[in-house]
Parts: sequence; C-alpha cells; structure tokens
Amino acid sequence: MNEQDQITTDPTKPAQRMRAGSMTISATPWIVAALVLIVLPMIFTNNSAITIMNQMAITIVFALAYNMLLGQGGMLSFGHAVYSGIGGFACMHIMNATEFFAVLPLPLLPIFGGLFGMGLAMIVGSFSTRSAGTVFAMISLGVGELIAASSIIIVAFFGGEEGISGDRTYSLPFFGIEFLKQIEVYYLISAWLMISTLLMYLFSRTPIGRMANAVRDNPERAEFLGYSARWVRFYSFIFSGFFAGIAGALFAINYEILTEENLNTTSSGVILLVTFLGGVGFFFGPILGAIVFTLVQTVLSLQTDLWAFYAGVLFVSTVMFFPGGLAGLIMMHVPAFKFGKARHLVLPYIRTLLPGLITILGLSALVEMIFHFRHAATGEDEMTLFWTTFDSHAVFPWIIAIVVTAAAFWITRRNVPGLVEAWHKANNFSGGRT
Amino acid sequence: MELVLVNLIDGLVTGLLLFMLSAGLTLIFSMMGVLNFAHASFYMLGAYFAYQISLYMGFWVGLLVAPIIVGIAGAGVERYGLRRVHQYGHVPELIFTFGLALLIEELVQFIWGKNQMPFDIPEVLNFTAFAIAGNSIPAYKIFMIFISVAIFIGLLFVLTKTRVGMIIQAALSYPRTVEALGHNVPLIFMGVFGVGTALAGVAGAIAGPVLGTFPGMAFVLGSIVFVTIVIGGLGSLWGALVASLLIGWITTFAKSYNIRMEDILNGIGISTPEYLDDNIFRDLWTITSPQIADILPYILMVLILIFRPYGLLGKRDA
Amino acid sequence: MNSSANSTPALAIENLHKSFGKAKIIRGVNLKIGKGERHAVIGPNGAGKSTLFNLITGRFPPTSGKVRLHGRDLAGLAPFQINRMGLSRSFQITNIFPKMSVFENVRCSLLWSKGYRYSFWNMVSRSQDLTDAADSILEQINLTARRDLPAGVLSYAEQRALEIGITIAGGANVIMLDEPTAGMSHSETDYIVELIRTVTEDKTLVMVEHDMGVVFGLADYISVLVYGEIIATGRPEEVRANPKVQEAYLGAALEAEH
Amino acid sequence: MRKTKQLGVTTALALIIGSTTAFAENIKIAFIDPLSGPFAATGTNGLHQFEFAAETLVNAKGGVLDGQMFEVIGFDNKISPKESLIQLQVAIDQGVRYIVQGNSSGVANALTEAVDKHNKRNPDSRVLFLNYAAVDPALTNEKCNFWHFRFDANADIKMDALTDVIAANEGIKNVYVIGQDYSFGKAVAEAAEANLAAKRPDIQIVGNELHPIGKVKDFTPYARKIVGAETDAVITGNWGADMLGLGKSIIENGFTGPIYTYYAAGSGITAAFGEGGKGSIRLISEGQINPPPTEEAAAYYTAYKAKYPDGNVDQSRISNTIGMLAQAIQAAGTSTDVVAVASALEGMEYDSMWGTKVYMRPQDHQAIQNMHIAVHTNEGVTFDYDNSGFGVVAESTIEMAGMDSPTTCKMERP
Repeated sequence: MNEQDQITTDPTKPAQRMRAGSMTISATPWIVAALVLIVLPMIFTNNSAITIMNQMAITIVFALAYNMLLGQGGMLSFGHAVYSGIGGFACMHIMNATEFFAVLPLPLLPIFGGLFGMGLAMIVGSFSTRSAGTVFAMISLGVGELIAASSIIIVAFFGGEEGISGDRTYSLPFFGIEFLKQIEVYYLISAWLMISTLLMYLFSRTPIGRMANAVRDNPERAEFLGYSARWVRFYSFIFSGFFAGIAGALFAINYEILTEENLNTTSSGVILLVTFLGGVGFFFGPILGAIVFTLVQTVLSLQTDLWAFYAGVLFVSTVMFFPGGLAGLIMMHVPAFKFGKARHLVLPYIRTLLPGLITILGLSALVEMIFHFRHAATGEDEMTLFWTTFDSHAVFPWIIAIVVTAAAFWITRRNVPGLVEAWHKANNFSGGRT
Repeated sequence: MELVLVNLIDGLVTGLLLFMLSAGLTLIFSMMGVLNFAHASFYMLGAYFAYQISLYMGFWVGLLVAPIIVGIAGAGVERYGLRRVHQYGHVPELIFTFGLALLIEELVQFIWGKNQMPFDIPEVLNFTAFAIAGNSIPAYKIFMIFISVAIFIGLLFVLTKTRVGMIIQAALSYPRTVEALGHNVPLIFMGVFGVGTALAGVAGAIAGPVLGTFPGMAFVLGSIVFVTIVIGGLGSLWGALVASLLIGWITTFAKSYNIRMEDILNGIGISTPEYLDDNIFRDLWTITSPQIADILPYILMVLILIFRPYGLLGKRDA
Repeated sequence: MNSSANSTPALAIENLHKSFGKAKIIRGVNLKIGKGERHAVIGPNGAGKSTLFNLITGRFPPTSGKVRLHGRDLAGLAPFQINRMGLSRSFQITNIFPKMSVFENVRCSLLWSKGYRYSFWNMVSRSQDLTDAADSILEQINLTARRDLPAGVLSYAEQRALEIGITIAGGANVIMLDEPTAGMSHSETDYIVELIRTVTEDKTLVMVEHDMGVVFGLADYISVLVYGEIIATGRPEEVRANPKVQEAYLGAALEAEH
Repeated sequence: MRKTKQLGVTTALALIIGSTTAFAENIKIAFIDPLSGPFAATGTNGLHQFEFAAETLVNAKGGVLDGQMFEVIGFDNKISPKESLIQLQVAIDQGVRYIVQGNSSGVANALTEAVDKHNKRNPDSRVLFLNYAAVDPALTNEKCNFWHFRFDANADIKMDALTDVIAANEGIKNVYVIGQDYSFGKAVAEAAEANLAAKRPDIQIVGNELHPIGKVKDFTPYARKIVGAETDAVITGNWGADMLGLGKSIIENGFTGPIYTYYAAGSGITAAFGEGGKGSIRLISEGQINPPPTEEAAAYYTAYKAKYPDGNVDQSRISNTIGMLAQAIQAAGTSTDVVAVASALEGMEYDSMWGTKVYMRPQDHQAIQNMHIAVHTNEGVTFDYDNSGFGVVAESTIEMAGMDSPTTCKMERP
C-alpha cells in the first residue's frame, strides 16, 4: 500500500502548476463540447439514452453550481438541494399559470428558476455566509431540513408527497417546436448546459470569482486587501443558488414533476458526493462526477441490486486514495504528457491495471455470488454473471472466482513497484518529488 | 400535573439516549475536528450486533459485548481509514464518514437483510415499573435511564479524575498544544474514536428493542445528533447533556400537547382569515405542535447558530 | 513628526487601552505618525507590539481609546473597511494565498483598489491594467521569475517578499509591516530591507521589528513600547541616547550589536 | 478531453442498455419499485410475488395467445419519482408495454402522469400502468386516466369497509385517529372522520393528529395521549417503521383495544410485533390468507413458501393483477395493442383464487373486490408471516366493498 501512497497523495501539485499557467480562455474545448453535445443523440437514438443524458446534464449543472461553493468558495453545504428544488417548484408553478405560460417560450423558463433559486439564496445567505466552516455547514443542514420538512407540510406550494406537476408543451411554441419529444428537450437542456457551464467558468475568472478562491484559502488576508469575506461568500452563494435554480428548472422541464425528493437531504448529500467524486479542485471535476454517478445510479442499478453498495465503496475509496477525485486523477498525468514521457507509463499501467481490474471484477463477482447464495429463491440456483450462467450453490464456480481474484490480486501487487518506478521516471523533471 | 411528570420521564429517556450518542460525537469532533457522519451508523451496528449475540447468548451478553465490538470497529475505522484521509483536510474526512455511513447501511442490509429485526426487550425487564395516573412507565425505561446516567458519571469521572482524561480535556481546548507536549496523539485519537463509537454502540444495544432495529435506524437519528452537539456547544460534555435533555423534552412536550399555530397567531393578535381553505398560507395556519415536534430542534439550531454561534455551553467558535 | 505639524497626522493613536480578561496589554498608548514618515515600534518580547498592530488594523477592538487614520476615527470598522481607507498591513506569520500562483496573489490584492470590487462582468485576464500592474509589482519585489508558481512552494524569504508585495499592491498610503525580517538570514534581511525602502517610497510606514540593524537603517522615527506603554519616541539617535530606553531595553541589545 | 470521456462512457451505456434487450417474444412487464434502500424489503418481496405469479399462473400453463410468456423485469426506482421516470423510459425502450408499480402514491402519481403524456406524445409505444398497491384515491378520481388500472382498493374504499366493521361494534364509543403527515395519512384521517360521522354519529373522535413521516424516533408521547384519551379503538394509516413504532408504543403503554390499520403485516413487521400485537392489530386488506379460502390458494401459497422460504404472499392482489392481465390479453387477442387490452380489462370480472370476484369498474378503473378485516394472532394461522408463527386471520368480510362508491373520474378514452 505504501507504494501507492506515493502515487496518489499529492496529485494536485503538478496540476496546480498547470492551472496557474493556463489562465487564458481557450475556445477549443467549448466548441468540441458543443459539437459532442450536438452529435451524441445521433449516436444514441433511443429515448432512454436521451433521458439518461438529460439527467446527466441536469446533474452536471447542479454539481458545477455546488462546486462554486465547495470547490471555489470553500463552503460546505448540506442543504443545497433546496435552491435547485425551489427553482424547479417555481417553474412548475409558472407552467401551471396557464395564461402566462402560454406566452412564454419554454427555453426562457430556466431563467425564472435561476432567479427563484437566487432569491432563496439571498435570504438564507444573508445570515449563513457570515462565516464559513462548521457554522455555515450546520446552518445549511438546518435550513435544508426545515425546507424539506415543510415541503410535506405546506401543500399549497409544494404539493405534499405527490409534488406538483405540469405540462411543458403548453408553452409558447419556440420557432414551431412544442417540446413534445425527448430529443427536443435534450437540445434545450444541452443548450442550457453549455450556457450555464460557460457562465460558471467565466464567473471563476471574474474579480469576485478570484476573490472567492482567496477567501476560501485565507479569509483574514482577503479582509486586509479591502474585501469583506462575508460579502464575497454571499455573492458566491447567490450565484451558486442561481445556477442550482437553473438545474431545478431543467429538471422541471425534463420530468414535468417536482416532489419532495428534489429538496430533501438525500439529494443534498448526493450532490456533495457527486461533486467530490469528480474532484472539487478542478472546474471540470463535477462534470466527470455527474456523468459517472448518473451511470452508476441509473445503469448499474439495472444490472445489480447491490449498486448502492458499490457506489459506497467507490466513494469511500475515492476519498481514501484519490482525494483529488477523478479530475485529480486525470490531471496528475498532465505533467507526464507535457514532458512527453507519458508513453513510459502505458505498459506499466496495462500490467498493473488489467489484473487490478480483474481483481475488482472478481471481488464483485464474489459479492454477487454470496448475495445470490443467500437471497435467491429456493431452487433457483442458477445465476448469470458476466455473460456466464452457473450454479451458485456448486463449489466449482466459487473456486474459479476465488482463484481468479487471488491470482489477479497477486499479479497486481507484483506489478505495482514497476508502475511506481515508471511513474517516477515519467515525472522526474521536477526533480526529487516529496 | 401528573402528565407533566410522565412527559418529563419520557423526555428524559429520549434525551439521555441522545446524550449517549452526542457525548461520543462531541468528544470526537472537538478532538479531531471530524464531523463523524457515520456516528449514527455505529449506533445501528450496536443494535444489530446486540441482536445477533442475544440470539445465542441472551440480551445481557449482547449488551456487554456489542459495544466492545463496535468500539473495536470504530478504532479500526480511525486507524485504517480516517487517519489516512486526515492528511487531506477536514472536508475529505467528513465525506469519508459520509460515504462510510452509506456503506455501513448497505453492509447491514447485505448481512441481515432489509427487514425489521425481532429484537425484543428481555423478559426480566418486560414489566411495568410503576404508573402515574394511569400512565405506565415500563421498567425498561428506568433501566435505560440508569445505564445512561451511569455512563455519564463514568465518563465524567474518567475525564476529570484520570490522567488520560486530563489529556483529553486539554486536547478539547488546545488540540495543538497537546500534540506539542509529546503525547501520542494518534493513539489518543484512535482511543477516543473507539470509545465514542462504543458509546454509540451502547445506545444502539439498549435502544434497538424499543425504537426498532432496521436498516433505516441510523438515518432516522443521523443529523439530529449533530444538531445536539451544535446546540450544546462543540467540545462541551455538559453542553451535550443539556442540549440532549432540552431536545428530548422539547420534542416530547410538543408531541404531548396540541398547541395549534392558529391559537398562537390569534394570541398575538392576528385573526384567522375568513376563507382559510383558499388562503395560500392555509397550511401554516393549521400546523400543530405534534406535526412539527421533530423539526423543532433544527429551528432551534439555526437560531442558536445565528445568535450564539458557539452554542449554549461551548467555549470555542463552532 | 515636526515636519507634518500643520497637517493631520497619517495615523494618530489616543490613549489606547486593551485588556484580555484581567491582563492589561496596552495601557494608554499615545502616538502620532506623520505623513511620509517611516516609523518603527520596538520593544522587548511581550511588550504588546503585535497587539498594538492588531488594534490599529481593526483585528481586535480596543478596550478604550481611539485610533484615527487621516483624522478619521476607526472605531467599529472592520478590517476591510480600514483597508479601503488606505491602510494596509503585513503579518508576522506569513499570510498569503498558498494555493494560488504568485501572480494571482498580487493580482487579487490589486482588485479592490483598481475598482473591480465585487464585479462579475469583468474577466480578470482581459483586464490589461491589472496584469500590467501586477507584473510591475512582481518586478519590484523581484519575483517575476516565480510568476506562475503556487505561492506555497516559494522559499521563506520569497514568501515574505510576496507578502510585502501584497501589502503594498493595493496602493495604500499607510503601510504597516509586522516583523518583516523575522526568521531571516543576513543576506535575506538585506534583500528585504532594500525592498521595503524602495516600495514604501513616499508612503507612511509603520513597522514592528526586532532586528536593530533594520530599525536603525530604515526608520525616521522610533517608538519604544514597554509593558503596554510608550516610554520614548524620537529620531533614532535620540532614542538611542535616551537613558530610560537604555535601561529598559536597548542596553543589552545595543551591546550585542556592537 | 472531458467530452471524449463522456463519449466513451455513453458508448458503454448504450452497450449495457442494449445488452438487456435480449428476448423478443416475451410479454414484458416492468416492475418499477424500490429494490434498494429503506423500502427494498417490500419492493423485493413484491417482485418475487410478481415473478411467481407470472410463472405459476401464466407460463406454467403455456402462456397466453400462441404461447407467449410473461417476463417480469425488475427496475429499481429507489422510491424516487425521478428515478421511476428514468426507469420508465428505459423500460419502454426495452419493449415493455405493461408497467406495474405499487409502493408510494407519490411515485404512482408521477408515473400515471408520465404514462399519460407518453401515450399522447408517442402513440406507437403506448403502455399500460397497472397499479397494484398505491391507494391514493385521486388516482381513480380527479387524476384518473385510461391507461391506469388499480387492483387494490383505494384508501377511501378501505376506510369505508373498515368503518362498516367499527360501526357494527357497539362497544366502540371513542376512536383515536393518528397518521403520518402527508397526503395518504391525511386522506385516511378525513375518510375516517367522514365515514364515522355518517355511520355512527354517536362515536366520538377523541383525537385526530398527524406526526412527521419517517422522522419520529420515539412514539411514547403520542402513545401516552392515546392511552390518556381513553379511546376504544385506534385508526392509523401508518406503514413501515412508523407503523411498528407507533403500534409497539401504544401497546407497551397499556392500550388493549383494537388498532385498525392498513399495512402492518409481513416485511418483518409481523415478526416484530409478535406476541405484543396479538389480538390488537387489525388490518383491512383484500385477499384472505387465513384460513385459506380455496385449495388453489393454499397450494399457491405452499409453492411460494417452498421457493421463497423467507418470503410472504402478503399481496394477493399481485396474482390478481397477473391473472387479469393474462385474461385481458387473451380476450383482446393481442399483447401489443394496449388500447384493446385496456378495453378488455374495463368491466372485467375475474374469479380470484383468494375467494373473491374482482370487478374492474370501467368508470374509474378501480378494482372492486371483497375486503377483509384480519387480526394479528398466532391462533388458527395456516400460513404465518416472517416465519414467526404469527399471521393474520380474517375476522370479517365486506362483500364487494365500495361497489357503488362515488368517483369524480371523467374517463377520456382514445
């Protein structure tokens, strides 16, 4: 394990060097992203893939908004779902205000969601942003719980347990588009995804965005530079609330229903995990987190009832071994690429990661087999795993699974030192890593 | 009047149970700066372990052994998980415990399944201790009070009268200084974490039979424990006690008496709107105290944080 | 001091007291520091120099007494408000933004004074005035070569230089430095002293310093703080000659010096 | 760079989704209910009952039409409306035409609206929503639609039947109503009040209150109030941990009268109540388990227990759902034209093995069937729940409960 320490403990350092160096805004990634978003539904044409991509896009906007607080502002919120939820509920009420909605083109609706999310953030932020740290975190938890609880009690606005629903197609047709089809909604959401992501990125480059970082790192110093840490936090908070509200509005458009789950603490917790999984230290981290988490939640859960268990393992091991998240993991390879030494890593990676992957799959196979052995119906001894059907009550499959897993683990262990060495070689330009 | 007494006893039981959880949490938090989100999960583990042991060796062995196992598990989590994450800062630590809470819940479901466990009060304690005006007080509740009070006294004794306690006390107020004094701080951390989680295990073992032993039991209690220590003041054992009892009594009394929002509003001179059914605030008007009893602690916490950020008895800023 | 007798002093401290619990740390300090003056506060350990600093800059509220900046009372103002009135300070313990690049550290400290305030419609990288100003300060503090490194990896002396850079960047006319050379080697100290001399040209400088070489090399005036009271104020040679000072503090130090 | 990553990941996604679309001939039934999380116990048990019913009642008998088999596919909705809608879309893309769901009226509301919109917007891939347990009356009243069928009695019908029994019991003078603070709990309370006022004006409702759902740790104060109110009976709509907590607490604090409720059996609750709940807990539900109404039912139950020793057949309506769907497909002569199948379901009379006729009322798609009041006990139990020795024994029966119950549904047919 010690060898792995060295690989993983300080992924941020070279990356920071990168970040500090590249402050100019390059248009290329944005154009590529836009093209990809346009092309994606032509590759994945079925509605469920589009629905899942919509869900991803909504989660991305929300996670980026959340990271404006956590990653850029250093504020840990346990109740951020309420800002997105309020935006969504407000949009749903607008959808149901038939006369007004009939003259409003649907693509403009998210602006209202954003404004309502921002409005609530202004109210709560007026007292919660006085300090960061535990006070902020606990106020966010308290306020989050209160609003989530009142969502069931105050039926007039939140609709109780059923929530409130509406029909997006009653809006003013937008250049003839009525948003009847999923694909039309997909392009609407994608457009907003691009707009919000760009705006949030640009925000991080504005004076207030830079000062958010400064206040995160050293609030006292920032105060002696003429900035009120509280106001800087407040501005970050309301802008985060604005984009969270946009995510809520996109949710309203996509699902046409808002319920208590849009506000509750579970949703708030999930967005924290999503953001952290992706990596809070990098702007694009939450994007990765949102994609991976949506896949785990929606696609992996089609495959196994134990998806939540795997998700838990994924989170805990990310925090333990890759605190920079997925983005940190990717960015720690940038120096090697930059210095043209990345090719030294390819072979050792294959040698280590391939058996590593088999180890993980083998372990999960064992977990699945135990689960099947214990919980399957009597007489249903057959189970299918990795396209193989076998008898979970026979000894042979168990032996195979255990032997394969153990062997793969052994090979992984044996090859780790080689990987570490290669890693040092690929990164030795900096001379004497600590 | 008798009902007040009954409610006081009921609230005391709830409060003391909460205290057993918050005592460990406040110790852990103030020493290590870790908001241990998995604390209630250790409480759940306590209940499940106690149940499992009680199947073979009876309730009492379960009550004795389960907390020890939970404590060892907690110490293990500190040693092999938290200590590693510690170097990355407080937020990753917190998220680690957050993920751990999820993982423990999944593990419990994996091992014991998703159903309620038939974990029952032992026969010896399954009688009515006494009755006040027709309200019976079960002997088990008295037993719970005794256990909690005994633990509180024991904890107080260890913290104020022993050397280890002195070090921990010092670490509560001056965590860095203690480190500088050459004490084996990692070992103290592990010990405190182990003891803290063991206390949660005790709470689980004695609460399992009355509050139910099921995979969601940690979630139900989850954040209320944080609320308790924040209200009480971080790092203050007495604060945790006061806040626990306060919450226990507030929620119990709010449930017992039907205080209606309408009466309060009328009382302060706002008259009920004529057409309540069409009023957008109709849901606010019809709120009653039992309806919001378990939400009151959150309101209390937000108010406390706004007006007194270091809690009722806390010395340090939260 | 005499030179600025007609105009309001840059900084005026009137009968300032500060107690922590029962401990009286500052016991009636009176001090006037004129515009353009370089003023050093010296005193033995525990005399209350840093507390005095923190009182002036609004980090702690005083128990009683007044601090005036350009004639305006600072009572009840938050640090950022005091800063906006033209007072900037450095810290005894290095206090920078370690995760940001050196360039960004300086740029952040320019933002307010350049009028960007809480704006969210400007791109910092598009604002040429900011970049130019930040680069010229980097030039001044000799850190151009380190421009894009995270500030946290700089050497100690470089971090102190950066701290001074941050302190002066905002264009404040009253600069307060808390032990700018603490913990430095001789050559590093010379570098910093030179740096301070150039960057505080035409500004009012108030500094707390231990190193007598630095004090006598830089300061126009010296005040001696002992047990929360100022026992002497004057030109370096006057202070050096003051018997009270010699008795209380300087004696030993001066002997060691020569 | 990040977008190429996204591309790769979604390729994998397409593969995974594609890989589950394997069998083409089967009639696919999507079971969208919680299979993970706090409500997974109920969901998993429901899925087993659906699979067993499809296997026993349809596939073992050679399927429907020209030998088409039923295939029940479980989709985990994590009891979240949002996830339900995603899974609905995935199910539809896999060629599913029949959706079954039951846990949580919130989810049912989301699904029924989504199905309605989907069928309007995509006439080529219409689906039917067979609701086997969500009892919010609105689903067959103001929110009814042609695609939704409910196989359980709704909360109002159940309360109507329940209050019939209470009204017939002269010993009951005082009643205490308590429930979870959300739509279902409120609906139960309102229905109880209205029904009792109409049937037995002399009965006094000595308490009527709501508590937060899923948040109460200790029910003692509520229990004290109930005991203190000297009530003869308690009515509650609680379920899950809230039911267990409330029930146990009431009994422990010395209440001996009947506790009338909807959901207090199976999923570990019967075992957890055990001896304490004996004779106190009374449930209103369709389907008689003890004594077994027919031999077929007994055999069915025995076979189920043999397959799932830890499971219970606690929702007899599940087998009715499968049976009626099979009969409707047979009658319509098609499994793909859901309009025809829905039309065949409307007004269908089905002879259930649980000793009742099930009539699918065409006005609102509400199934009308016999309801039973069953008592939690260990005497006369042929089939226990949770292997605890305890089970529910039918005490009284209300024939075709709610046959003429009013509905506000204005059914729009395609």
